[in-house]
Amino acid sequence: MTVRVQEAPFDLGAETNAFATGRSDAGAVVTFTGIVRDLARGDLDRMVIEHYPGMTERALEKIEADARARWDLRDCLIIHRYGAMGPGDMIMMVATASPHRADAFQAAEFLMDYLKSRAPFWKKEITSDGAEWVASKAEDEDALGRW
Amino acid sequence: MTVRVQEAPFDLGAETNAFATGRSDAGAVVTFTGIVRDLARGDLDRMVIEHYPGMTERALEKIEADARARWDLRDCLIIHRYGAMGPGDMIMMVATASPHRADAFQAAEFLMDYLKSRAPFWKKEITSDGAEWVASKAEDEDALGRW
Amino acid sequence: MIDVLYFAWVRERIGLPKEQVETNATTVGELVEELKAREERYEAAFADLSALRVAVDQDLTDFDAPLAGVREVAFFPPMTGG
Amino acid sequence: MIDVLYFAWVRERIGLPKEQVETNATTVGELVEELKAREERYEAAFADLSALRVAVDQDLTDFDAPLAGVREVAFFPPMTGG
Repeated sequence: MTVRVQEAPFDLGAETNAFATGRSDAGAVVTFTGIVRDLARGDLDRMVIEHYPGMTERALEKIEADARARWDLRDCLIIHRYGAMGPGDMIMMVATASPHRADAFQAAEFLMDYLKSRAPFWKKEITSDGAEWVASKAEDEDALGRW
Repeated sequence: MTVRVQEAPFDLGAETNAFATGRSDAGAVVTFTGIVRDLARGDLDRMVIEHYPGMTERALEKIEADARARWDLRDCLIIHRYGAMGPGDMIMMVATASPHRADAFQAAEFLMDYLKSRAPFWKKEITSDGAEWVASKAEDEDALGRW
Repeated sequence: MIDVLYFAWVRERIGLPKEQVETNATTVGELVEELKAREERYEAAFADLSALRVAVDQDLTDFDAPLAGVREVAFFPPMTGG
Repeated sequence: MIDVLYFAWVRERIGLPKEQVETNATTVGELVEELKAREERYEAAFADLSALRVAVDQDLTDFDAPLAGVREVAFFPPMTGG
């Protein structure tokens, strides 16, 4: 059960292998990875993520504890970066391990839904035209309704 | 869009990195990995997976094409092993990449549900007591009903 | 001549993975009846068709499927991959 | 004395990330009214409370939350992580 908030890049493959290797207590491992997308018009220079040190870790740990209370999880990992990133860079990942594939999938979706709307991160997109804070989506808030 | 059926182990981390790296066309990558679980009584010696060469690739390619028709996927990967494996070994993985996280999650679950019940693989568990073919679960067949 | 394939416990019960069968059966169900009439081990393997699945030319189908023009029929238990 | 923190465009609009505020406000809402009365930039940042979120001692809450015993209040737009 690990939560990491960091400026440095992480190695998705190494993290996934470390999480899943030799895990004979849990037949199902699910990962989600968020990647900086280029904008539709193709001119994203970089993305900057701001966060609220202290509250971020606290919020992620609460979300992770909620997921563990709801599903049969043998392990859980959340990594989220802050600072400047370019298109194609990995922003964050979650991983879940469970004896049941439905639990591993649902817990990973739950982690993502709550992380999106309840963990204090804010994205700013910087293009040649200037900088703009990304607006939250009603669908992200709505996604919480299903849990 | 890749389907691989192989006896050799695969490197989950390397496959995941190769799939996700630099993917600025799709902000969401989901992976599922199936791992050989030890039995409740802890005496699994090895698992042997039999398959139907020819039909296996055909079935997986159809499942993958169905997923691509239903969701906005930028890429899709299925790797499934056959032959002998021990507890903790990785059996298979799927990966999906989409601009939308809900699509990436749903497509990965769809691939798994269909792979479980429609791709010609059969598992045999070998313990000190002998060998037994794993019985299919009604819940796996039922899982198809939601799609 | 049709190639008939067996997998998993069906293969073990019948004792071979594949054989060529000369048949006049027009459906998979008729082919099963012919095989059952051959020997005890076929009778045992095909005793409960609800526990079996069938593929014709590598596509899943059911026991009503016609055999005209078919090259390959496979019998096996429900799949357990993933 | 309460530490008041601002993030994202709230921070940019007010022009600082953090300040200490001497206040007699008993709720977050009253604190917001005090801040708005100070200067135009606060008025601008807090113009539409439905576009803002608030955390008290690092837990998300709402504008009715009491301030008794509170050390830290943070204002920010809806989160956009992930």
